[in-house]
Amino acid sequence: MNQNVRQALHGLSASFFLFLLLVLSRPVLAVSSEDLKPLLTKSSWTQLERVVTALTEEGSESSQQILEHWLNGKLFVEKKQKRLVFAEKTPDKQYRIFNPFFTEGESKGESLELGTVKKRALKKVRINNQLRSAIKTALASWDLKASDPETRISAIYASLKTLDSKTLGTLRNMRASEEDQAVIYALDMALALDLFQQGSISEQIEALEVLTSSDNPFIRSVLANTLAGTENPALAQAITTALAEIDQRQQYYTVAENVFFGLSLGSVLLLSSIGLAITFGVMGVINMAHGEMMMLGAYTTFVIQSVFPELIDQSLFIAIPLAFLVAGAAGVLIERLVIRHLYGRPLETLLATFGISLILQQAVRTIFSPLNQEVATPAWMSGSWVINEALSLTWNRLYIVGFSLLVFMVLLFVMRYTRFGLNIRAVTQNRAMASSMGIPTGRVDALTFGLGSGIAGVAGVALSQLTNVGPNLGQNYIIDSFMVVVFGGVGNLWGTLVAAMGLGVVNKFLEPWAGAVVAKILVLVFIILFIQKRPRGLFALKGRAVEG
Amino acid sequence: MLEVQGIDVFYGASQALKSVTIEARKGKVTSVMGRNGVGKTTLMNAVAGRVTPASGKILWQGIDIASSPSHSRARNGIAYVPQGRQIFPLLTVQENLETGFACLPRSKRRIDPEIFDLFPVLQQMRHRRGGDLSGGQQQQLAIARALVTQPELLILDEPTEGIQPSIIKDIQSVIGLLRDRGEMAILLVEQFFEFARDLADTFVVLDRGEVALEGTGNAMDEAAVRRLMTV
Amino acid sequence: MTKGFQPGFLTRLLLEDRAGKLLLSSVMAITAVVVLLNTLMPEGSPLHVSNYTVTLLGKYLCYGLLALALDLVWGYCGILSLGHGAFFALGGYAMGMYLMRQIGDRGVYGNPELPDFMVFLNWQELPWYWYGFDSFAFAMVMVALVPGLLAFLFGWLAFRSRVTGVYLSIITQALTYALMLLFFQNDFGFGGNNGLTDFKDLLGFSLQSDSTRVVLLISSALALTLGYLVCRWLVSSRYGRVLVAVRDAESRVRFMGYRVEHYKLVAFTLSAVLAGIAGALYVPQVGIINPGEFSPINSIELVIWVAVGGRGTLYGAVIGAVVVNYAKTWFTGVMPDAWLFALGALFVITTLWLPKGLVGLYQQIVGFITERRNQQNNRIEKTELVDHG
Amino acid sequence: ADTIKVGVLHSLSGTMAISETTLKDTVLMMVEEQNKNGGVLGKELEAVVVDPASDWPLFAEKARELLVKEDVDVIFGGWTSVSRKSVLPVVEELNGLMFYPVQYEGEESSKNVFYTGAAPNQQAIPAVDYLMSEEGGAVKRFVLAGTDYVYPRTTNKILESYLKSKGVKEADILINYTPFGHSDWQTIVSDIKKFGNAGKKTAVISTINGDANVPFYKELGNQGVSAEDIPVIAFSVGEEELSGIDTAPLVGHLAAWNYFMSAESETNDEFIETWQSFIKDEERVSNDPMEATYIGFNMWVEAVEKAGTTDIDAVRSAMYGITVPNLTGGTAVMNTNHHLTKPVLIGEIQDDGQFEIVWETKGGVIGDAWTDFLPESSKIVADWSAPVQCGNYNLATGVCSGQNY
Amino acid sequence: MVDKHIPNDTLLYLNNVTVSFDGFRALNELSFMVREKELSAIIGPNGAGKSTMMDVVTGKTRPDSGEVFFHGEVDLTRYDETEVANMGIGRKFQKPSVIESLTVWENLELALAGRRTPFASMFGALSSKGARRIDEVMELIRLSDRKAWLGASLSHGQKQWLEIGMLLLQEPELLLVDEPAAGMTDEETFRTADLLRDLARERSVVVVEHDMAFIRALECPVMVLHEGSVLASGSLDHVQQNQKVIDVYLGR
Ligand SMILES: Nc1ncnc2c1ncn2[C@@H]1O[C@H](COP(=O)(O)OP(=O)(O)OP(=O)(O)O)[C@@H](O)[C@H]1O
Ligand SMILES: Nc1ncnc2c1ncn2[C@@H]1O[C@H](COP(=O)(O)OP(=O)(O)OP(=O)(O)O)[C@@H](O)[C@H]1O
Ligand SMILES: CC(C)C[C@H](N)C(=O)O
Ligand SMILES: [Mg+2]
Ligand SMILES: [Mg+2]
Repeated sequence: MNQNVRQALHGLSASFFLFLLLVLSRPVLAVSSEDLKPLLTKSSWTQLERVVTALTEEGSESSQQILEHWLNGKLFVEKKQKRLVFAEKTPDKQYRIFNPFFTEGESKGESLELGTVKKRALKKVRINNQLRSAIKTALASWDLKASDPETRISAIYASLKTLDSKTLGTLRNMRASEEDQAVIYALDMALALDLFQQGSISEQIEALEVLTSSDNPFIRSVLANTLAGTENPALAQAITTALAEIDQRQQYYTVAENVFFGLSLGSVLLLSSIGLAITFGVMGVINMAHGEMMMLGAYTTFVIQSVFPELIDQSLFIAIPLAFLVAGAAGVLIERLVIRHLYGRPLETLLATFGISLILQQAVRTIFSPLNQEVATPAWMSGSWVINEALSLTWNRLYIVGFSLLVFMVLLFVMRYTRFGLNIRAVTQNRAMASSMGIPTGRVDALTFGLGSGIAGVAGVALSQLTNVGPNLGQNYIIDSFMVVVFGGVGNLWGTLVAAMGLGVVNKFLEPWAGAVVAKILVLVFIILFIQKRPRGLFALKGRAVEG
Repeated sequence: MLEVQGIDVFYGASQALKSVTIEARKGKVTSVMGRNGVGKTTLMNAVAGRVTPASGKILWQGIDIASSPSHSRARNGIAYVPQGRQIFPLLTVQENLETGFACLPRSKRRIDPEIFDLFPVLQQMRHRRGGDLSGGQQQQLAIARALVTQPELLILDEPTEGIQPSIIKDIQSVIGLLRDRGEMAILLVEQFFEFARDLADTFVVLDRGEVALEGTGNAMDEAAVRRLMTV
Repeated sequence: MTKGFQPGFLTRLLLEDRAGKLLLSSVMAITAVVVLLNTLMPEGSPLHVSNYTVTLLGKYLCYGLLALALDLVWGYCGILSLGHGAFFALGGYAMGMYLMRQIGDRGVYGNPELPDFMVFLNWQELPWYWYGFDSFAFAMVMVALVPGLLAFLFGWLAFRSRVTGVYLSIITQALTYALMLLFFQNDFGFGGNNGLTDFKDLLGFSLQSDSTRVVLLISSALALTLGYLVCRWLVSSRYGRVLVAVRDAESRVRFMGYRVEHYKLVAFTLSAVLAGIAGALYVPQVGIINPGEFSPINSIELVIWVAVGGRGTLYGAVIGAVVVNYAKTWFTGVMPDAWLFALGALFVITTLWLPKGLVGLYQQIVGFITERRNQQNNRIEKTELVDHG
Repeated sequence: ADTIKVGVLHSLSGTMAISETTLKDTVLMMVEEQNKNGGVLGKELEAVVVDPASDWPLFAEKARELLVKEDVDVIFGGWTSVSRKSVLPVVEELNGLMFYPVQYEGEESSKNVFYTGAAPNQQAIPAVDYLMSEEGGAVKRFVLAGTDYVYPRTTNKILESYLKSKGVKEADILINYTPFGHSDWQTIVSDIKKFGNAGKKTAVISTINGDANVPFYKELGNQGVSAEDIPVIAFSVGEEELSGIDTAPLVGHLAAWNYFMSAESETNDEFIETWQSFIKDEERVSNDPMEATYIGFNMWVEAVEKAGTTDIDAVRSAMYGITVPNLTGGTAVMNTNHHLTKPVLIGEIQDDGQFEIVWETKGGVIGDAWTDFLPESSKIVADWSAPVQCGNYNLATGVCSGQNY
Repeated sequence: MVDKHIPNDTLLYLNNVTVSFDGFRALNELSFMVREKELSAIIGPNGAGKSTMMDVVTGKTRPDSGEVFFHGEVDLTRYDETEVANMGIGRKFQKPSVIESLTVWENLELALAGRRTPFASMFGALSSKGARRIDEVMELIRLSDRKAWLGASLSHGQKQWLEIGMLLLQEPELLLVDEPAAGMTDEETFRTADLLRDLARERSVVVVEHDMAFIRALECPVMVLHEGSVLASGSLDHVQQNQKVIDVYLGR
């Protein structure tokens, strides 16, 4: 399926323009209205499938559009007039409808839009997965002509499953004129696959040489199936070698993928614990409300998206600073009202912040309802970066890995090289003395707690892209966060980084082998045993400075 | 410069200072003496802003600062070398010194090389963590750190405790030097009698939270003071 | 001071512990009143105490014993265990296993060999670790042994490696978390998420009968009393003073020649055993044990009970457990939508205004009176914390 | 008493509040509506709400509180099976009456509980039938992914044996369990992709619970697992769960329920309207457990009217055979095994967070307390009418085991 | 025996002990010995390694190389603090460390020599002899009237005394005393010196101090430590003449 077109159609305004373009340039449709009739009535899936076939065979761009709209849930029947329309949702929950056909001689242009109607007036043309898959296959034949090479490539791969003579003809023609190397490669694969499926033994073996370099899972499955069915030892031998080579590559990809999964899990751990590394690690507040600060950040994202529904793509850039401010302000408030009275009594901060966390959770339940809220993923963060047919990395995770490192660096810089950082460290080590050195301890405390909370808020923005935005968000991360900070060595930012990434990777390498549950248990046992070896965490501060 | 007028300090129900009055002048050393537990540290803490007197005034350059927080006193030129050093253990020596910058305007934020002349060992250990230094080294760091703030009043609480003799002498001469420059007033708490006597322009002996004896340095009656300092 | 075991040491113990005396007598008195009013008063009489109250009280007392166990290690030895719920749950599971075995062939599938949850998941035979739980005596040994042994092993490792402070806290948390995941697993053979339920009887007495319930309540009260006395005796012996010393200055105690890790280990193990006993008494009264009891949040809440009551006093822990749980019961009933606000506020307020917990308030009042009475008493408490450095 | 008390035992805080709060509101709405229609037996209904806080033992305590202290005549409550298991001994001991509105693993039929959610044969089995059918994609390979606890384990055991009876090979079944609240699905989704790439049509049957679903579906979307390639059919994902996700990338994935909000019937439209105005939110969705609550409540009202009293035993006998309209246009029947007869629907996720109903059973399916697909359970039936009068009657031995009264 | 030059009455023998922290050598091939029932003093600049030396002897710090022999045969570097303490080595810290939330009496009780296992302290009763010992010591350190005071409420000097009292009750064979006179008034300082001299009649005592008057009052041999090794030793008068000692330590 044409990934790009589909994605573009998701954005409201963008899709509208594209839509107009398509509509305006569309030729007359040559399918009989009898063929389309099942669309208008309640008809069986088989009948509907026949419509797809008819439209595919007709082959015009107009049919393509009908199929595309059908696939994207934009093909409706207007109940009253019993006619087929394309419909587009407007922001006020009405539908603008368009005429998908136009008769010869009719003037093009505005007349295409048929007006705006209520949802009740329309009935969506039904679709299920069978149809979807049929339509997608059908659309692939159009995509072969697309101007964008990426689209062509995916169309070629999509056509592998149904390599009939017609498609093959198209592919051969394409191969003759194609200039893009990547497309040529894909075409060669398709042709080789055909050769492999249809040819003689020697041709099959010949085709194998080409196919060996492919990472396409379908090709691999064809090879495997043929191997199971063949009686020819030479072919079997050749396939076995080819499969071994493919699987060898697969293994590398799996390792690469696992590393990435690990880092990405690690970056989530890092984000969720780095704020705690400040409030707990540096300030010594056993901050049970840390998770709720993340929750505030996530809800900030939600609020931004609901206030500016048209800015989904930009929403995160607004949400990040805002979440920092919101959670940071909450942190400052908590510090001034409660924590301030508890310095020197670290254990009691546990009690108070636990109380605060209960209050915050319930407050969110009361204000936003106990349900999860929907936070949309911007287009640029959806989908994945396809490195090859077998290896692709999801964009959202990639961005989050980068983002977590960025946050880490900034924080490290602040703590190490700025006066504010120095003041924070001085105050947390000896409050009275810091004051005697002229450092306004109250302000530094409040700002430090605010900084830690603010970072938690920023982490919440990132988490909103991965998981539930609900009142329990914080609870789900708090235990892991403490685990990471302590494992890394309290008060050591590098420790937090290494602990987060390390635990992430270890977990992800254990998971395929032991299963998610046991992997998690093993990681916990590992932490317990590791602490025996290094009782002050991974990057323990040493020396009398600590003991003294 | 500094006038402490009749302050009372309580710890809970017990009174640690009873109507104590002392003063410190620019270019002079005021020595505060007395046995263990008579309230010397408490008095210094009151001046530095760590405890709040229940009554009485603390006039600093004519203004009553009895209720202002310690960081604003520090910014107004009162520097404190507390008993027990109170180094920031995890900051490096350099960073410990830099904490003093909080008192200074941006343009003056540098460490006077003279400080390293006074305490060469600090130069050597500049990048070691304060907490790792030996006791005597920490004491030197504490004094140096106070000097970074370029104070007008320097409070030293038992600066010789745990210090090797040669450095005691150094400290003694540093204090003398600072006094002779005439830029700051110095309040010195000391149990080491000779040290206190040699430096004192004026002296105060506390007993059970009260001023028991006071006078100018050269008029100090050693026998009387020593009596007050034994049990 | 204490001269160890001697006749009459119990009386002396209590004589020196006025608050403890008060606590134990109130526990006894309340239990007695509840029991009497429940059994003697006819139902419908305004004086009748319902079996709801009986089980509720029983549950609180089990929590009290659990809190007591935690206070022994946290309040006196400075070991902040964030995993004590695990020992409680293990004791509970041991009891639950016995109760499951008691069902015999009265389970829904009528299988005399296997508990119901094993039957429908196609287990063929009883796993070895279920052997022996048919016997009450064996089960009771396990109630103490399993948590005790786990605590011993865990403590032996951790204390020997000198894991202290938050590091210790976090690994105890990791312990309970790992156990939770383990018990959630259906394959582990403890009923997974649903845990062990559908208990029928205990030593042949139906768990649904009021008299069994009353007996369980009395047992809980006795267990709490005994547990309290044991802990009190411990902390007022020289052993207890060593514990306090370890809490305040661990390394100093080492230089005095005490094996700090052994001291900690004994306290930790004993505490785990007490927690296990509390769990064992709890299970038949609430009728279910499931992995939720291992959840780290439960253990954190437990710490909070102790803190609310007042750490390092023993009786404070018991009071904290009862008060917080009563508040929870009460709030969830009267303000189901807003009770978390109330509970949260309770925690914040306690910390801000009652730094020594509820009993701190009591101590302040008593202290004030005795101070008046005896001006010479100089046991002043440091109010301000010394700066480190 | 001059009112009839209705206990509401749903978590309003803690992990399950996300799901259960809605059901509390549903009961409150039903009570309000009933009172508008004159109450029951001429008496006003009074809802007594407590919060068991997602804490299982607390469920037992609160149930006892409702029955002993508040003296309620019926309890609507529970979501997770463990909460029901916890309440069970209490309602049995005190002879209370409870309606449990959520799909569950079956293997239970208590005299004091009416199960208005789906039993496995009302969800899982039809779902597999659909997937294996031509229009469901003729699936040959199955991933059974679930949260590691009793409901998924049991359902998967049942499915495994059902699939094998249908000729699916061991190698074509992949079973995967994850912890509660699992949030990092990268590895598993990637494994699913690999499993599904082997050539045979593959589907995922998901018994993943609650909170873990959102990250699971987000990962599915991002890794590009599309419904045409590898459809995922879920038993615990309804409109409410979807309201927390951007469903655009998930269009076409499936769920099996007895009710979808998109069902076209007048009662449904009416119900949704009342609900949205009750909750004061035009966007608020409805879901299957709400329908189960709705059915249970109406059945109880009818049974009380029929019995002319709220006396538990009388109401219970009156319950058997009672029919009330369900929201999808048919009627629900309460059987003597305390489970309902209701239709099973398969829906596909749409980009507006709704389900499009793509398949439904012809007529209702009778809820089966004891599944026929596990050897031990198949011997057991529940029938609370004479002559059996028991929830666990063993056909082989003729014994009724496991009763607590 | 390690070395034939070691006299028979040697109690403690440090042999080439080196300790370094992050590359910094706090002790540099330090060797010296302490005889039985001998009082000796160690002086030396701040940071010379005096406290570190005590850390090594008492098992707190493991040296990078070198051995510490006790009674000629036991290598103390292989034992931990507790074991070293139980062999009969007591230590007073530079920073007074008493148990703050126990009373004076309880502090002393814990220090009283006896079996130290948990069970012994649970069931073992305090003998009347032990109680008498405690009372005696309390008298000696002049804290009899403070018997029930909490450690926390003592003044600096009183804490020093209490700690010395605790060491006495521990009845060690070797007593390491780090800066006992710090924060004491002159009078107290001399009393401390008397006490230490008394103690040395039955055991070995090693004292670290910076107060020359105090050292003089001890009337014992002195060793000067500098940069982790011995710079000079002999009588106080002797080392005071040493030019290097004057340069690095005493000053002019
Ligand atoms: N934080 C405190 N809480 C209660 N009492 C205190 C506190 N700090 C000091 N005291 C008491 O106040 C009195 C004065 O103490 P202070 O520290 O001022 O004595 P000092 O003269 O400096 O003694 P030293 O020479 O030992 O340093 C002492 O009796 C001491 O016990
Ligand atoms: N843990 C450590 N890490 C780094 N350096 C250390 C550590 N412990 C001690 N040092 C360094 O080792 C040297 C010796 O310290 P030590 O405390 O033994 O000196 P000291 O002789 O006792 O001095 P003082 O008389 O001042 O107490 C000092 O320079 C100190 O900075
Ligand atoms: C599927 C779940 C949401 C509910 C189910 N009854 C349970 O076990 O807990
Ligand atoms: Mg002082
Ligand atoms: Mg030293």
